[in-house]
Amino acid sequence: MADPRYAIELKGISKSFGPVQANRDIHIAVPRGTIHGIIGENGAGKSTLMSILYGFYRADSGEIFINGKPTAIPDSQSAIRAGIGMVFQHFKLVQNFTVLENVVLGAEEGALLAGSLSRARRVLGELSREYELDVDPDAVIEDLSVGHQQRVEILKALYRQADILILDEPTGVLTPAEADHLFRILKGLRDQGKTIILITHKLREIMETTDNVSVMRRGTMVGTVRTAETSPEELAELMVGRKVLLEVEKAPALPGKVVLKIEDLRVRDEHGVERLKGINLEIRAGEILGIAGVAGNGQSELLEALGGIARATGRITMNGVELPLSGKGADGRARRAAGIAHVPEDRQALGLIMDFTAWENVAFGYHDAPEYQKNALFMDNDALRADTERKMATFDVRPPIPTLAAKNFSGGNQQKIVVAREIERNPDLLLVGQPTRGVDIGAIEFIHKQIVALRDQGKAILLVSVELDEIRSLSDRIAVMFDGQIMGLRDPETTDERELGLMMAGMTGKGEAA
Amino acid sequence: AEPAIIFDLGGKFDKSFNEAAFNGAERWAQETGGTYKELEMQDEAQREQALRRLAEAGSNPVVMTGFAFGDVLAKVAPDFPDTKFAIVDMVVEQPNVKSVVFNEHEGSYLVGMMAGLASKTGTVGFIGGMDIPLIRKFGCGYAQGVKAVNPDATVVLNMTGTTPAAWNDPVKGAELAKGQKAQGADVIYAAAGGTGVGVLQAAADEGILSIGVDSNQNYMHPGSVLTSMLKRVDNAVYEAFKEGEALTPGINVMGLANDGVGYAMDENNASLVTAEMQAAVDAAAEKIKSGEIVVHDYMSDNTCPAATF
Amino acid sequence: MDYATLLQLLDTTLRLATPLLFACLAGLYSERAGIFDIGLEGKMLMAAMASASVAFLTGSVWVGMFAGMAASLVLAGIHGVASITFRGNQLISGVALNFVASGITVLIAQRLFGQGGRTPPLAGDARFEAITLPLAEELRGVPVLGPLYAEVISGHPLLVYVALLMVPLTWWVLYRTRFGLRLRAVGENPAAVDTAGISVVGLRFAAVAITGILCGLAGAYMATALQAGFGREMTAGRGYIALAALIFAKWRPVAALWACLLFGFFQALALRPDVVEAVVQVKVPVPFLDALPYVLTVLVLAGFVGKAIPPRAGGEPYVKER
Amino acid sequence: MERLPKWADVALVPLISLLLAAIIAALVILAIGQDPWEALTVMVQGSVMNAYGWGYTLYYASSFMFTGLAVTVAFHASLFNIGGEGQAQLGGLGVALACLFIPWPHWTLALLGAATAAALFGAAWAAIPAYLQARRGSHIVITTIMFNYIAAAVLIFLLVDVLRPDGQMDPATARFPEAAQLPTLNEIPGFNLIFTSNVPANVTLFIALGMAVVVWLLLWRTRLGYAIRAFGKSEAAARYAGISPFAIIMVAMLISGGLAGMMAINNVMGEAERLLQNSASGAGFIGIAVALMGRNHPVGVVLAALLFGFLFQGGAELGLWTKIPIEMRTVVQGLVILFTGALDVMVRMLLTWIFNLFRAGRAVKGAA
Ligand SMILES: Nc1ncnc2c1ncn2[C@@H]1O[C@H](COP(=O)(O)OP(=O)(O)OP(=O)(O)O)[C@@H](O)[C@H]1O
Ligand SMILES: Nc1ncnc2c1ncn2[C@@H]1O[C@H](COP(=O)(O)OP(=O)(O)OP(=O)(O)O)[C@@H](O)[C@H]1O
Ligand SMILES: [Mg+2]
Ligand SMILES: [Mg+2]
Repeated sequence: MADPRYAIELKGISKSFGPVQANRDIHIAVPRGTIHGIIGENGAGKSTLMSILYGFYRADSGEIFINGKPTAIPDSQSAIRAGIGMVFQHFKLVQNFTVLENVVLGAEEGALLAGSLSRARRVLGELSREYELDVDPDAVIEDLSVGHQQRVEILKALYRQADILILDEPTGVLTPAEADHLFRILKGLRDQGKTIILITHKLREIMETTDNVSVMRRGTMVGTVRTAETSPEELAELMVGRKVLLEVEKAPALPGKVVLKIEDLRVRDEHGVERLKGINLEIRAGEILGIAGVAGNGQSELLEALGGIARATGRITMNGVELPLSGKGADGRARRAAGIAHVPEDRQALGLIMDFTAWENVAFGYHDAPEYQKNALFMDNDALRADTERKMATFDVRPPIPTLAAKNFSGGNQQKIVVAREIERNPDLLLVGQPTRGVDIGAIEFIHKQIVALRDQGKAILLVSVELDEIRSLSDRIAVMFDGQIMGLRDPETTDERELGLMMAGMTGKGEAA
Repeated sequence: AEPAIIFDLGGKFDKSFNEAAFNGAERWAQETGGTYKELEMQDEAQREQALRRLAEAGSNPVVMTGFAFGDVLAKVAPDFPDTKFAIVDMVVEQPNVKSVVFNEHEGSYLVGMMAGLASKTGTVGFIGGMDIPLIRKFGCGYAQGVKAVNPDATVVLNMTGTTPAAWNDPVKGAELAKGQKAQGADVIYAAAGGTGVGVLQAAADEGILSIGVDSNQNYMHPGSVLTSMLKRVDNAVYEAFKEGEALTPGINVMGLANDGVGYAMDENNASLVTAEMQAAVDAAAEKIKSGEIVVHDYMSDNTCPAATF
Repeated sequence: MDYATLLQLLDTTLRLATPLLFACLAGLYSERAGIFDIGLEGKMLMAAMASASVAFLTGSVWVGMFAGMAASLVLAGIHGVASITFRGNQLISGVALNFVASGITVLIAQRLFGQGGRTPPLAGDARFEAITLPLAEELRGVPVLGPLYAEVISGHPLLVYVALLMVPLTWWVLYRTRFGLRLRAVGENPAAVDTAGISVVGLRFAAVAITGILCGLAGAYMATALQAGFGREMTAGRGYIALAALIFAKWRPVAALWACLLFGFFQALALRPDVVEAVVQVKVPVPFLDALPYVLTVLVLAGFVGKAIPPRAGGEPYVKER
Repeated sequence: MERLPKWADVALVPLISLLLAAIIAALVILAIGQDPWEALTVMVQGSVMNAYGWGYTLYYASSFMFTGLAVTVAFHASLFNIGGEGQAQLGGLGVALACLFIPWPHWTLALLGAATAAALFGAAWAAIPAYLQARRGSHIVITTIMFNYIAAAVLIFLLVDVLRPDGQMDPATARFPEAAQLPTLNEIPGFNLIFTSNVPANVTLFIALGMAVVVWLLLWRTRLGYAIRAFGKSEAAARYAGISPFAIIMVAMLISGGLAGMMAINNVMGEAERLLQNSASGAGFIGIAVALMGRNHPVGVVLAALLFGFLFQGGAELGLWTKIPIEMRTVVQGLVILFTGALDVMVRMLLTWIFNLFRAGRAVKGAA
């Protein structure tokens, strides 16, 4: 029998997606009336675990206890009935509905709306007062800021009388002020006796808000500690694990002239939210500039703006020539012509056409390159295949079959194809995003070597990675990004993981908030 | 060889033009015990294939209803010199083609008179199918007949459309009829193939009189269909089938004089047509046969003395 | 154009707008739930054939009407299975079912009656008769409004009034009931519905079924009220015009009424080129009048007449993800 | 659950879909009181058992190759072009204008000129929906449907009020001059040994086959084809690669419309030898079925076009020699589209299930 003091107790939860084991024998106990943090690297299995708890996925094995009672949660309806509410990273709101309608949806009483709506209006008023969750019940969601939308999600859960509230990376999309407000709300909820599970990558938030914290790594639960008895440093260590710190053999950098100069670069997303807030950077020939940061702090936008995918404002100068940031000439093709190669963060969505063969993918972005043309009319597919075979040999892509579809290679080998394609172009500037995400140790080493070799040929490299180890071992200079801005530049020789981690969490290296 | 017949768009059960042809073929089949091939057109572009396929398969003679076959027949007939063809409503000058055309203006004149006599409002209507000279010929004869008995009468003329779809658009027929009723018409003559079904229906719904065309349509709404202008397409088909492979090529004009056109009387409209009306119309018919009255044929010069299109 | 002609035109407009309105509201339910349906045409056709056939065989227009709804529901069910259960391409499914309906209606009618794919003409109780509204004759004398009431408003078959009533009813269902709220939500963001613990599949099937029923009424009206029987392809593209009207109305019920009346008015005008000519003083070719609804729809789609934003999840099969 | 092998996906899935469609069609024939076997016999007899039947089967197939290829090219850019019908009719207008108003010295030149006109007119008719999709996001499926209706209206107007010769009653243009008429197969040396009587299949057949090769080369051998396919697979990735979505949507639709338009040289120039109303006779829609059935590959399209040519000619024979109405072929066409295009997931699940049964059976045997 489980302990009724725990709002939630999970015993031996396992879940795999095909070959990927997302959760492996997870045990966790969350005492009632506490805020419980869960941290872990990308892909550690946090969201999967919570989705199991909310009935979105079914665990392959394991048991769930709610308030000490064994509870089956085959679907979201059951989770709601068990008093669980979830605020997803991507909100599940109907954009053109009012707040009231969103709150009522699925929790109506009776076939007619009028009664439900007026009751909801009353209850919402009470909840708002009680938890400082003021939102206009008649506002339409799409007119609300992200922070307010999130409050609606919380209200939705509370309206369903949730006692247990799960928030998956709630602050990824919030401004610091909004995040602070959220944490005040969460503390208020806890003080009213609710139990809260908070998933976040930001150590500062864990330290300031939670009572206990669990750390996940690669599908397993590494441990649970009382927040008061731990430190950001310890958590970072638990989270990252005692991985072999890859020693990349590289000679000291010999930086040359400035290849790329970035001035006041700004990018807005489709909702008009500013994701890059004025970036200024210089990248020199013969150096690797690493961008460290937690995912979602503008690194992707930086790469996309430089790679010609996202529209931006500001000024970028490549080898002394200004490149347009929007309109004509601001596309991937023009950037490649200007000598910029790009290994995108998401190889499957951007870097490769998964249904294309390997050799077709080797031409991706370069299909009009002269050496791939037979004549004015036709592409030289034979040459392409030969070239692919060569690249596959050089980069040890397995299996070395140019006619195999990209989707049939493993993640690591897919990445090698992309890296081979971009590096072999011999670009003046290489943009690399997450070059080794999901790639095995051997391949990591290989890809790192290639990047360093390119640097040693006097090329400029901009490296974006969420892996601190990778940033530290590869970069000649490190810029830390937080909330669309550069927090500062550090020398990898003189900085340490702790300082970088704190900067990534929005604090300056000296431990103060930014 | 087996004879064959091809019905035009609208289909053999259009209650009107094609159905008349169908009845002729059936009559032949019943009288002789013979069998025949039949085909209904669905689509403009199939005409040539239909003709060729029947000729190729050995049908003889091949009879087709509708002017629209004219162009195609002129192209196909020379390819099958041993097959005889007959076409209704169009003249195709080929050595193996018999062309049957009708004096529709004469029959229309008679029913026009009847409409003029039956109308209480002094306004009568005409709803044509596809707007082509052939149908104007109907309308023009009709208007002349109306004016002959009531020179002050108003004739409201509408055409259903400009494409063959106009032969089979009962909705539009019904709406046009309702429109004409609103303009005061209390007798409406439909010369529109399958579209006429809608006209007759609307007239019955609205409590006014209608006049059918081609086949005897009096039975469709007893007490509402004043009469029908008979165009003996059935006779034309029957004759062609009976002649068989010995079909005599050339042009065959069917008018009042040789019973090619006329008007229908039966128990369904007996109560609507008075003896005086019938006497007047019959008298006019005799005069037309004798040449004493000449009904103007719109197609002879594309003008009409009694109506403007 | 005199008043009598105008009344005549409006009378025709109402008659011709009715099937558009049924079909348009039918499409509204489906598309509001996120299932695109270009198969309105096929469902109407199927219902027209079934209702006319059964009405003729039983002599009862009511039995015929229900048969029409049932036939339309069968096609709606197939569309549901293809696009909801098997997450197939909704557009292709709609196109396919239109073809099937176009052919199979003729096959069945031919098999039943042997009259070239038509049903025999319906008469008497096998057909919806026009209803004279109370006081129509008495009020006829009242200037302007009297004739309007007697000529345009009164004197239509029952289904015309049912269609008109469907507009406020649909509005009420959509905006005032739990079902309506969920229906609108599932077309905008099925994930929101799913996480709220409601079955996306169930809701979508319900919407598709309503579409089937309303298309059934549209077809039954065509065959047993507007006309007296079924004929091949008798819906003549009305399903597509209804779709156009739906876009024009931006997927809103009251606007759908106006859009259908507008398109019905165009159809009425196309029937009376003489009136058009009298009004605009030039001979307007009938094909241009026929094409007007389509041209307008393209303009709406292009955003020249206000942007039409379809339900956000429209056309996309729902796949569960976080 | 294991995946299907590629050969099964490419060949077996369409065949099973076809089989399912055929089974349902047979049931329909049974339900209307006719004999499916007899129907099949009549269809086969009349369409592929003699030269005359082939003359028609190939004629229809030529049209369907064009429209099928048109749908294919658009599909590869993930655009669903339902507007083939309207584009083909406009192509017919181009052919008619070229044939009627230019005095061609020889049919070869006339063919070249008419084909160009047909492609241009068809492409122009596709250009507006393409532009609206690319720039304003108007759904191409709806706009192309609307353009089908608008095309029909435009053609009726032109045929009735502008191009119809004086004194002619049916809405059609005059017959094209002798020099603008294409040789049919029975007029081509060599082929006339097989085709002894006048058949509608004409030199356009070779152009259609040629276009299949051209489309194959375009899609799999040229930079443009590469860009079209990449865009069709992933718009986001195409942006990364610097492929302009606007350019691809426009170009793919122009090619698609051009191909649909070129169909007119078969039916308008090669067969009718004048422009009729509704000249495309639904071939634009059949192109959808052909492309789906042919798995959007030119080789598949050619085979599927032959199949549909057979269905079309066989269906016409049904109307002639049996009591099964000619509408049967519309039903079959709808069923094929339904099973290959909308229920493909079901067919695939079915096949996968069967395959797994097989595998399990083998595993059990292996263990024993
Ligand atoms: N639906 C799915 N199908 C296949 N694999 C999945 C699916 N969902 C998650 N995974 C895999 O399961 C693993 C755990 O993913 P999960 O999203 O739970 O990680 P996470 O800890 O939430 O990561 P992040 O911090 O990036 O959100 C990953 O390897 C992921 O690729
Ligand atoms: N979508 C797919 N379709 C077909 N085969 C696949 C697919 N994904 C993976 N495979 C096959 O399964 C194998 C294992 O893939 P997986 O991505 O799990 O490899 P991995 O062990 O993670 O390798 P790596 O470390 O290189 O990423 C691959 O080598 C590939 O052949
Ligand atoms: Mg996650
Ligand atoms: Mg992997």
